[in-house]
Amino acid sequence: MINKCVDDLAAALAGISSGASVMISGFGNAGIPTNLLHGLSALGLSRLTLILNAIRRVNDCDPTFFAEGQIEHVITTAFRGPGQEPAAFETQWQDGKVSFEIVPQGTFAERIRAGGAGIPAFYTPTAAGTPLAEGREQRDFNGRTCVLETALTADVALLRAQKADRYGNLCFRGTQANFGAAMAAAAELAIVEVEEITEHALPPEQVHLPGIYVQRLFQAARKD
Amino acid sequence: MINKCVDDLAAALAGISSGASVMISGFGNAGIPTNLLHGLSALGLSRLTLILNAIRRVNDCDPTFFAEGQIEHVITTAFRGPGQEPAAFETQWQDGKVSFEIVPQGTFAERIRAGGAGIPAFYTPTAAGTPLAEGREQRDFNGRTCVLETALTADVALLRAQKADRYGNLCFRGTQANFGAAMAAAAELAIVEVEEITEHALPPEQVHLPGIYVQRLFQAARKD
Amino acid sequence: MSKPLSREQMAWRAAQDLADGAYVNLGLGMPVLAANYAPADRDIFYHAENGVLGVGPVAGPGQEDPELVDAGSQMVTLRDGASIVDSAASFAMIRGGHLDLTILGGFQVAANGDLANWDALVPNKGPLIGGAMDLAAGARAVHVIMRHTASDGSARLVAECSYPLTAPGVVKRVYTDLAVLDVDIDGEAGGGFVAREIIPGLSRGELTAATGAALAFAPDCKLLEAPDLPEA
Amino acid sequence: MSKPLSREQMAWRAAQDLADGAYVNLGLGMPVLAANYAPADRDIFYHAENGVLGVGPVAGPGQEDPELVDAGSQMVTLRDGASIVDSAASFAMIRGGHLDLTILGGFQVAANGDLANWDALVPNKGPLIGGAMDLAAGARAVHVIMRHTASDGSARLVAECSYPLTAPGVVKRVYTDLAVLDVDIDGEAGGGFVAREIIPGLSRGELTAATGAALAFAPDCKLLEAPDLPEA
Repeated sequence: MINKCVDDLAAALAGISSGASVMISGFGNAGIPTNLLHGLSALGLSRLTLILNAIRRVNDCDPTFFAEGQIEHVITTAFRGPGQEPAAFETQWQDGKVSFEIVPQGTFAERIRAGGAGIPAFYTPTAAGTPLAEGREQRDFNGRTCVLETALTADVALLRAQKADRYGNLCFRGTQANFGAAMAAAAELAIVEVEEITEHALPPEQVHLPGIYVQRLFQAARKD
Repeated sequence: MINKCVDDLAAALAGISSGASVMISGFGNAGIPTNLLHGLSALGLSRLTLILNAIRRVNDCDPTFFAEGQIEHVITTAFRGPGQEPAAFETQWQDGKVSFEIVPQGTFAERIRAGGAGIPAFYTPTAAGTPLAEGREQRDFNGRTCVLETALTADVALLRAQKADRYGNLCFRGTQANFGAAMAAAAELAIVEVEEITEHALPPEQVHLPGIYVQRLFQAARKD
Repeated sequence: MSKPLSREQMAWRAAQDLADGAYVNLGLGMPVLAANYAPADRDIFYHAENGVLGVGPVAGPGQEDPELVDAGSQMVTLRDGASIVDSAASFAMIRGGHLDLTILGGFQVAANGDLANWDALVPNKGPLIGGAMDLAAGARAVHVIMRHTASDGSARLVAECSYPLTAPGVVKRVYTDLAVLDVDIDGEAGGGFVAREIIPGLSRGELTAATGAALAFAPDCKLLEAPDLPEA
Repeated sequence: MSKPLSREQMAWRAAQDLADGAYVNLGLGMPVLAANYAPADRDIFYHAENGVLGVGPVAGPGQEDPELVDAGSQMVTLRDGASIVDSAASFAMIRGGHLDLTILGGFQVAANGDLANWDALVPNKGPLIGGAMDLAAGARAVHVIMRHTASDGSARLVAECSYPLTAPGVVKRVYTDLAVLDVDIDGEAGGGFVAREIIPGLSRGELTAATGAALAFAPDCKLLEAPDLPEA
């Protein structure tokens, strides 16, 4: 019998090792898997690559991630902390301890979608004619210059949903899906914290993400 | 006040002209907009390009389309009629009156999705190493040969849904979405026949296709 | 003596151009204020790039849901007919040219329509790009709201952007605290900016002096008169 | 005297290899029959490329919904835990390598794993490709069910396909009416096909003669014994 539920945080995160690439969902505070994030930070791993929309959200949620220098590389649309003073990760970047790749948000989302959809590369008009396209492969389609972008995949994806059934089918609430839906498909191991695991299967036409994309489910109340 | 409903079939199809490219949804009998198809055929246009999964479904639904030679070109995953004898469109092809492009179904779906998503071209492993890739641009990614495919767009998309609200938001029933969801986004003018136009707006989290992709709604019972 | 428009007045002016039935994305800062001032007879769908089509007013007490936010991470409500998609689908909507308009903030706009609004080259801080490049490249029309000059008095409407570009040749209209200006991309007015409206009391010479690129005045250039508005 | 397997028996044998918890796409014809013979202790999700994940039994009287069909356009039901997506998302699932297995029909399979199953070069008929190329290129494993030889007696397990390819080098296992054979892609058995099971009464020499490419026999090559099954 298929049952993707695990009993506790330790089981949810079992097997993630140093050097792993980890996609983390969340836009604003919606869809951020804070329970999983705290758990991952507590594992004390090193040389992680984080792939997420805005690095400051992880920093806000669990600053020990950066205080302890667990992160080696970040792929993100926003490598900036709040306020005028540099955040810990900005200092580490300037000290050469953390590197990053900055990606326009739509290209970021599409690269992850491509990773899950078996599309190794695609062309997009976004960023053509800007410094982000310098030194990159460009090509004109229908008279418009486009940039070649490659798929993003990862070892692990961490996301949050409102409801799941034991098959791993997910329903998101509000804007909780954001990057998580695509990340689950792009990662080898998708781990989901959910508010509620339903007794019965979710109605087929109301499933937002099919269970095929989910490997582990962990029930946990939202934590801000 | 936004209201995408039109009163009758004539209004739904108004403005489509000879030479237009028309995407038509449907897989098996699910999601085929038969009312719109009969209406389009009755317009008596010429030089149409049809973009659809299987040409025989149109032929089954309204053979006058091909009897009258309205079609010039077909982009499809299946240019084959039932049985051993050639169908009308197969004869027209052999007589040089109709041309076609044959596309693997997943590439067909992805090219339409790309058309609606502003991705002019992408690489896919599908068809690499087969006769369909001969003479095509190919390239290796991660040690795997891939084929360059370009987006498909069209002047018009015809599709069928179960429910719509006046904003054009759609809910599909069963496997009705199939190619229609992507086709609506890839066409300049998406025309939808729906079983029911609801008095109230559809619940936001249950909308399968946002109304931004729909230009005209036409209420019509399913016709087989 | 002229009085530059307030943030709210600039947003109000931009809002007057929102078309009935339009799908519109409003950037952070002044652009998002425009939703407060859209004329009552316009039925508009506001898009937020994190996946909302049909953003409603900011959530009031008792309405807040931390799992429902707009692109500025504010807790919001939904309008009638709203729908929600994931980020990949939301940017497909943007990139695919389905939005009629985006209104963005800007650091600089050049006379050829180039936009620079993502990297102000702040020392010791990392870059923040978000969805600006996708919106600028993808929306059918790009309008910009920004002050006419920088705090040091230097021009922000320029012959060529000195800040890194967000997208080349995309801006159609700029709303500043001094004027409404179109970008003459087609060269009908000889290239450069074309002032459509100018605030009362400001001379054409003063506007020209505050503009760092060729500036023409539309034959029907009007006074830009905005109502008094409380701070939003 | 040997008795070749029936269609149902070939499908039955293929079904015995379906893993518990697997996501599986079954092609038209014999492959789709395999769902009838999966062992009862296996919890399997059948995928249909028109968008169903969790196809259930064919719809009985009163259950038919013309808007709910499988990839063979048959009206079907859904299993517990099923979900439905559109075609673009469904093929993203296939192409992205999320299906554990696809079982397809075949015209020819070559000793290097090449598959030809879409174009039998029928005169006066147009081509029909459907989702075969995407499935063959995208699924993590490709198994094929087909008769061992063509109706004219010619080999269908060949050194090189003469029919147009569906995908190169993808087939892992072939179920025929005479044998179960693996493709020795890694060359562990010297390349070619490796017979894992052979029907009772058929000699190794007879199987070799019916096979148009190098054929080895696994050290533990077993008898392929299928139950009697009514026609499906």
